[in-house]
Amino acid sequence: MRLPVFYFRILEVIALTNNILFVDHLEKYFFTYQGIVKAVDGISFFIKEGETFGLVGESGSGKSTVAYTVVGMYRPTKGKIIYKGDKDISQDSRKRPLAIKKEIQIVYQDPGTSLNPSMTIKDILELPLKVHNISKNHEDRIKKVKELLEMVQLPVSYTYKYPSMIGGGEKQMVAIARALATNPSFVLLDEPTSALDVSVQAKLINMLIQFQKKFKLSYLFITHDLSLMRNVASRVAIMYLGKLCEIAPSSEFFKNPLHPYTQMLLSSIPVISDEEEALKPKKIISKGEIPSPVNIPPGCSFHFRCHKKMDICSCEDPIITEVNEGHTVRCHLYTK
Amino acid sequence: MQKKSLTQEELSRRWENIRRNWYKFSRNPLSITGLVMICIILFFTIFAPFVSPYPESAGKFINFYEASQPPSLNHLCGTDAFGRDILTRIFFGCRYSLIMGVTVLLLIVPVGVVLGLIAGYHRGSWLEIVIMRITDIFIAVPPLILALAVCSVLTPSIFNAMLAISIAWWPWYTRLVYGIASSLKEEFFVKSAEVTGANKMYILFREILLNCISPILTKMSLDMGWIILIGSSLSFVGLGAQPPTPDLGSMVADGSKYLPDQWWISVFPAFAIMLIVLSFNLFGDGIRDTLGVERG
Amino acid sequence: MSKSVKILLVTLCLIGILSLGVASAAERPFRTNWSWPTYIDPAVGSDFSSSTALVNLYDTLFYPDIKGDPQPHIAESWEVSADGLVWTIHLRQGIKFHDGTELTAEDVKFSMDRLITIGEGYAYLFKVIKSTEVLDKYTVVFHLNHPFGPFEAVMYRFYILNKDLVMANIERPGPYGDMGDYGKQYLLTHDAGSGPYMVKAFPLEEYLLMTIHPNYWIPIDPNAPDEYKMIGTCEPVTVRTAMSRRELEIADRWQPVEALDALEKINGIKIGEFDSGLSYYYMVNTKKPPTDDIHFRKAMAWALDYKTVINKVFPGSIQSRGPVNQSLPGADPTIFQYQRNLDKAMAELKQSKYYNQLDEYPVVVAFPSVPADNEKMALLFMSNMADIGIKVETLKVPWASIIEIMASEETSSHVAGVSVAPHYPEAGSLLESRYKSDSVATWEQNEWLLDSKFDAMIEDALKTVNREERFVKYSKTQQYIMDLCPTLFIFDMMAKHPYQVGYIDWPAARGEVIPVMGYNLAGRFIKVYPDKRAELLK
Amino acid sequence: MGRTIKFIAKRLAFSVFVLVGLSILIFVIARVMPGNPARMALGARAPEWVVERLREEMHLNEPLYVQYYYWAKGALHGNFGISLVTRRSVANDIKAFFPASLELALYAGIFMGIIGIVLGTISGWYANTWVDNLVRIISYMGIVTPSFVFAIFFVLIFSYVLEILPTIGRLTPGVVPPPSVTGVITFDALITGRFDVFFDALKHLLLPAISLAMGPLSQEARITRASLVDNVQKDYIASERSCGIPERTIMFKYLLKPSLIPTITIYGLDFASILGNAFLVELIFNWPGLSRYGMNAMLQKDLNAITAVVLVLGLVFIIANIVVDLTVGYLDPRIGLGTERSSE
Amino acid sequence: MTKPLLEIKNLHVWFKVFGGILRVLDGVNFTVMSEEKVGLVGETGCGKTTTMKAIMRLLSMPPAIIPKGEILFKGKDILRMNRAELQQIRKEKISMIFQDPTAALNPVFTIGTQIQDAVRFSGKSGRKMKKDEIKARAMQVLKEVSLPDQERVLHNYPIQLSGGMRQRVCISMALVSASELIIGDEPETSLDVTIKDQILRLLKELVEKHNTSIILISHALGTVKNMTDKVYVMYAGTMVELAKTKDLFAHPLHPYSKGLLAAIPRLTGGGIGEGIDGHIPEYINPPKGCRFHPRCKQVMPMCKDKKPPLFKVSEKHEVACFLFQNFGGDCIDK
Repeated sequence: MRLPVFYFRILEVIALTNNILFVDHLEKYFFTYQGIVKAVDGISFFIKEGETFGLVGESGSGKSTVAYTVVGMYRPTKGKIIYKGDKDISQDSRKRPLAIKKEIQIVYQDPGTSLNPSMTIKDILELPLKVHNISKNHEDRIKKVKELLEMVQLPVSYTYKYPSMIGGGEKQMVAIARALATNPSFVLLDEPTSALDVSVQAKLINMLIQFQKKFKLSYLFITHDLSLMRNVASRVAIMYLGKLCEIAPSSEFFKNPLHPYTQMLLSSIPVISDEEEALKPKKIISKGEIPSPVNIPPGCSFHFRCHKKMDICSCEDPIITEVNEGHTVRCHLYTK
Repeated sequence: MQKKSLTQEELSRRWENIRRNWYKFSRNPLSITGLVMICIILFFTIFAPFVSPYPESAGKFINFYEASQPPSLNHLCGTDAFGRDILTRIFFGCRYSLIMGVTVLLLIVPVGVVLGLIAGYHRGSWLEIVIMRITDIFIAVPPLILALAVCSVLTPSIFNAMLAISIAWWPWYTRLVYGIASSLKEEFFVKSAEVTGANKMYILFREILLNCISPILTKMSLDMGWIILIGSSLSFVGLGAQPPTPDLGSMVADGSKYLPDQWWISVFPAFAIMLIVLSFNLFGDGIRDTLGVERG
Repeated sequence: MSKSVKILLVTLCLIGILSLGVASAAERPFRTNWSWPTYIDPAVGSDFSSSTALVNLYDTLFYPDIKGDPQPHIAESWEVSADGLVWTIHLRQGIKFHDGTELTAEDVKFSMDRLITIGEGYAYLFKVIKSTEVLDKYTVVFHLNHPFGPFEAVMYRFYILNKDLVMANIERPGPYGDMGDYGKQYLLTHDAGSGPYMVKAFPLEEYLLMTIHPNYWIPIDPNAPDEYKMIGTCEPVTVRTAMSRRELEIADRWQPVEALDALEKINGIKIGEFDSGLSYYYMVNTKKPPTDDIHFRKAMAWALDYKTVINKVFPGSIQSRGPVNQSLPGADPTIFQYQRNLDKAMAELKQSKYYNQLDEYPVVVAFPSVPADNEKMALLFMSNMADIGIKVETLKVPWASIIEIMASEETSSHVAGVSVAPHYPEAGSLLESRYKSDSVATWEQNEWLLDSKFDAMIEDALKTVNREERFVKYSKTQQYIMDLCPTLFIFDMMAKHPYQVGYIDWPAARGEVIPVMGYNLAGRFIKVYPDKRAELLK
Repeated sequence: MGRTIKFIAKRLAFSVFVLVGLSILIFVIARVMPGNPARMALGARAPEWVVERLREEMHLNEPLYVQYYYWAKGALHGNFGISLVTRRSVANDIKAFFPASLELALYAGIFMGIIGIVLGTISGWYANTWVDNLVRIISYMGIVTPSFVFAIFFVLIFSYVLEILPTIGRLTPGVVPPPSVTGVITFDALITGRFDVFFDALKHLLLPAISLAMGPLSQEARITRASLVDNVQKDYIASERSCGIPERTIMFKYLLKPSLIPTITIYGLDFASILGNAFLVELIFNWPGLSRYGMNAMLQKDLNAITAVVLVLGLVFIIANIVVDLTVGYLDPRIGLGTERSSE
Repeated sequence: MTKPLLEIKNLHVWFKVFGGILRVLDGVNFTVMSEEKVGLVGETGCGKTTTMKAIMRLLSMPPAIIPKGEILFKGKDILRMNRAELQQIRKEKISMIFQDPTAALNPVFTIGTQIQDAVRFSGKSGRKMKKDEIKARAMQVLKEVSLPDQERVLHNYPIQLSGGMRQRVCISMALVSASELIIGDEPETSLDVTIKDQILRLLKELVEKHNTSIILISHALGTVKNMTDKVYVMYAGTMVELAKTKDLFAHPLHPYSKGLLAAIPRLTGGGIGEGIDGHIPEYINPPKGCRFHPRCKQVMPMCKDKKPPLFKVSEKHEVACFLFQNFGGDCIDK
């Protein structure tokens, strides 16, 4: 009974709107020799159908773990993941029904490791087609593979190439094609462009936005790049050490960042124009580093980097509060 | 029709790949030397009955009146204490050595690889524990000692020697594949196949095994040499092939009794062993460099 | 950096100093080599190396002369009762063990009881002894179960232990009840004898080092070795090197022909040859097809090329005549001898029931991997048999496996190539150990003869105390065996020991051969001349 | 430090497991063989009741697992049974033979370490020059030549043709060995101040040790070269160069240390296998070592000795591995002691 | 006019590999004045790092060869220096900070060993420093890069530090042996947003405090904007544009620079530009003429066979594009 207000609010939202995904008090712990790593420590959010939900955080914040848990690579330690309002998918991929696997796809951060280096592009793209019985026979599959390649604007001659023969951006295109091969309705994008140059990133992002419209996709978009997030996400969540600090609609988020961590992040972004400079919160100097997730500081895990630290912060973990419509924040500054 | 042309396209791609690897391989004169040596050895081995000067020397032939003759034009490597032509016996001996190497590899690679794949992919489960702990036990003694222990229990014969070496050697493949598989298991391409819904066989034998092939091939080509070496050590103590089968290790062992005067009896077979092992080593190193497997 | 330089310097220094020689402590060292293992416990040891060591460390009641006849030794005199069942031995007085205590009848009784209780080694020779009785300090009486002709000869294998010393070193508990381990552990590396040499050091598998017993009761020639070392290796390369460096005085007898040729070429080295009493047999399994057929066996006997064997494979040896080595007392010199004759071989083979299916019945010949010449013999056999269409397969195995293979009828091979020596110098020894039913499943009989008629014949012969009568009976049994053709009698082996003729005097090489295993290497009869050795080393 | 102790404890616990497994494996291998070991031990003519007594004593008439139980019970008390060949307790035999093998392995290890690393370093530093090629050819020859071939050649050259080094045993006949303190003659000689004995023993050690070391030595040289060549391209070497650190310091300090890590890993394994693989060399040089003892045991089917020797070799292997891991862990802080593994 | 601190003239660097020669640098010109902060931007693989390694002579030759060009440091050609002179430059004049601090620190030595060696071999040669002197200096530089608990850091291995701390150590090592020029090879890429910000601020402070010049390589244009006075834009081994930082961001001229800037997502939102099609050409067989022409939307026939020189558009703004060969002031507003 930690978050009563928010909880009921969420239930209400579920009842009213069409949510593609609802993550409820998700926890994912890893037990290592150094101790328990609370990679995801009780987060809740929902993603509406057709929207892009952005998840931002530094490395080690647990944002990728959220994605991997949703897609079924990990079994949640606690909490629920509800797909399309009624399907509980809080299992790992082995137990997950094939139909759900078809619906939820993922694009990984590093195209270098997400494509099997010993397989041709054809082999890679064929797998989802085979598994989900999308194409009936060999010729059909080849045809479909070529269609997929055309869809992501890659030459058909790539069919029999190996991933090592093509560029990083192109590999990521293949990864996207693979994700879209099953006609999913929900795609997780785990920092899909962080390994790419800006020129390539632009092209890729535009393509993703285009696909979203065309196939009515919902995205969970994970990145550490706030500028990018501003341009793709309709709602943004900030994650720090396994917990969500702030969730807000995109425009609100960048205009009126509430959480000190959000403010610090925003102020750290290098920008190229004066208009952008004006948006950045002033005079917040970033300090400290994200601590190891094995020894999370007591109280608010952000307190010792926080420029607005209060006494209460070091002993008590704040609860999530809704400050404005759809804008929630987890900070003692905003709890009454 | 369309399918056929596609396969051709695929084939040409594969062919291109092979050619590229060949190009890389052929850049290194040592690897080429190894390959050429292997080819020569293979030639003499396969055609031993036709190219060897006295093919009967490989069998139950004896002629004590021509025993222990030094190298001459008649007998390029001399004759042994039985009056048999040593060169002939070396050709046939290489044949048995190669058969031994190939057979042992055929026996152990599938077993070792499959066990390694299973253990690696199930890292953290009881399957891994069972397989890898058994492997650890087998690995805790030097292979030669284990092979010797097993061999000493059995009647000496070339087949039993192979069996003994296999028992001592399979865990190294399990360990190799396990190492790769258990790290590949965490790779995103495996994860993505899992998430997509591919079944276990596909993941083990396509996604993971494909990536193990280079190191396995490399290890196999290097191991050929080692297996032959161990086999010859077993023969050296009399646990190898039965006479009159020509066997390089026992030829060295028997010949060493006639040193230093009849040096040719043991020196030439010793060189033959060195040559075979050397050629497989050179070839294996070439493959390793070509396929880009880590050294170690 | 500096550390590695230091290490390098030290290594260089070491290599420099390496050329410094180290002088030997002994003046007249004598070294010979044998195959491991060597047991110096009289109740355990029975093979070549053990016998050699035991002869040097211990004294026996009788000592064989060069004909093998018994001479008094510890026994000053002896009598046998008319029924042949009681032997009374009078001991020589004043004989001292190595620790100074006197040898008495108690020690003799103790040694015999110990040997029989433990039951290993040569104990089987003494089955005949019912009890031992101490009459007085210097008189001992043996009571026998039945009359036993070769009693004195058997006694060459009875070594007298120092009872007090053994009893002082018993480890309890052990398998022998009150007697604990009967001193077995102690006697593994120590001696308790009165012989001319005593154990100084015995690092196992390395060497047995003995020094001369300064107060031996028989005066020893001043040129006899003062140190006697038995080195445990037979590797030809090693032997060869050691011989040429004069670090080995007498080498073992298992060196291959080629090695002997090479050694003979070295200045000061000669091959000492004498009949060893050992015969080399191809023991044919008479119960296993196809060798269960007597015609088949005879065909093999006709087909074998004996001439090549004695000329090329084991040059210098003599073709065997019958089952008993011709040098042994009691051997029948008139017995039939096979020669290679392919016509006769074919004739016999045609009578065999396996004639039409020779390919289905390959003959497996098992032989020990050491000595190397065994393999030549096997290949010659293979090639000879091929001449009459018999297929032969070889089974070259370590000695231990030979024993194992021969241990049961199922595992034993068709032919086993083994050489056997008599346990005491008389034909009866070989006949008994080779063919009597109770020796099947041992490495001395692969024939699986199990012939009760033969058993009765040899038992009767052995019980005959009169020597001439006994020998007549021996002849009959030899003839009987010959008719069964259970064995290919190949050759009587010449022992060929390379030795340093340049600086040692070895009676056996001069022809003074004692036909009992081990006695020819008794150190006290050998003379070593260090001056001549030094000269050869120059 | 606590971490190291924990690591060692964990590894030791694991090695106990491996040793138990190994003992079962070898026990089964040794006992499934046909034949009657008691009979073989006692010779041809021992009466049946003597054989039966020995079988009884060795529990050979019991089922296999009962035999193992007796064996394991004894082994826990350091009693590995009686050797059928030497008739002594196997534990005593091993005590007698092990130091000789250890001595051989130690000196072989010294040669292997020094020469291997020096050759490898030279070769790596002068990569792709004629020096490098020469070293590589030498190391190839070293790797492909079986140790027994080396041994035979060495005996021929040094002791037969040149007559400068002895071939048999650990000491020249007649030299009185020093009192046994460690069992390793060279050490004993030094402890007791017998330098003549020390040098004599060293002379005897030289050939067998080098024959044994040749193969592993070449391996070390190759590994060292490879990792040197690999590491010289690393960013940190560039970074150290850009800081103006002189080439010599980079070579002998910053480059050598990380490059030696794979060498040391291989070194440990090679050292352990030297002990086991030495039997051919021990045979040729008549070296009274453990592995020759082991081989004889195997050829003569000496059950208890086989089991014990294999276990001792396994133990050495395990200890060598632990030492290697500790050394590498000490040299390379990246390699945490104890496997890092996460589970869900 | 003051003499430039570092001047690269027409530098060519090739790499010999299987199957041909990679012509990576194709006539690079580059100038750094004393106390100047210069940025160098371009996509991955455009030759930025190669240029910088050439300055430090860190390229391993072979496979690299430098067929043409010179690198003048205070008028002296680094490429023709002997070992001692080069060592002198590395010891006290120029130093480099690498992209990945994890790879740039020797993993098997403590931070202390590495910094103290850098200190020992820096500064005026000939005078040997005492041990405590060295340590004091090491502590001082660590303090300068705001590392807390310097004593402990000295005893730590790189693995025991976080990424940010490691990069601070690298910076401190560079500080020790660079009094005149620091080359930062994307020192911030591998770090998180907040740490990135901290490191860059630190670098800027230090450079200003010590009056050192800095060359900052980056593919993140935002970084360069905040840190530098002057920017070079590099494409496939050639300099395509050079300008005052402000000018470049306000009025990029080269189609490549324009495309690059347009592709950057803005915090203000409103979508992302199109990006640039294609990728950096293969160096074995680079396009003739302007190396950018296959990707250029404003390509003209002449671009395909003639290499454009740098055209001066204004005092401090030069661009290598034929669009500007007949320069007119109006181009800037275009």
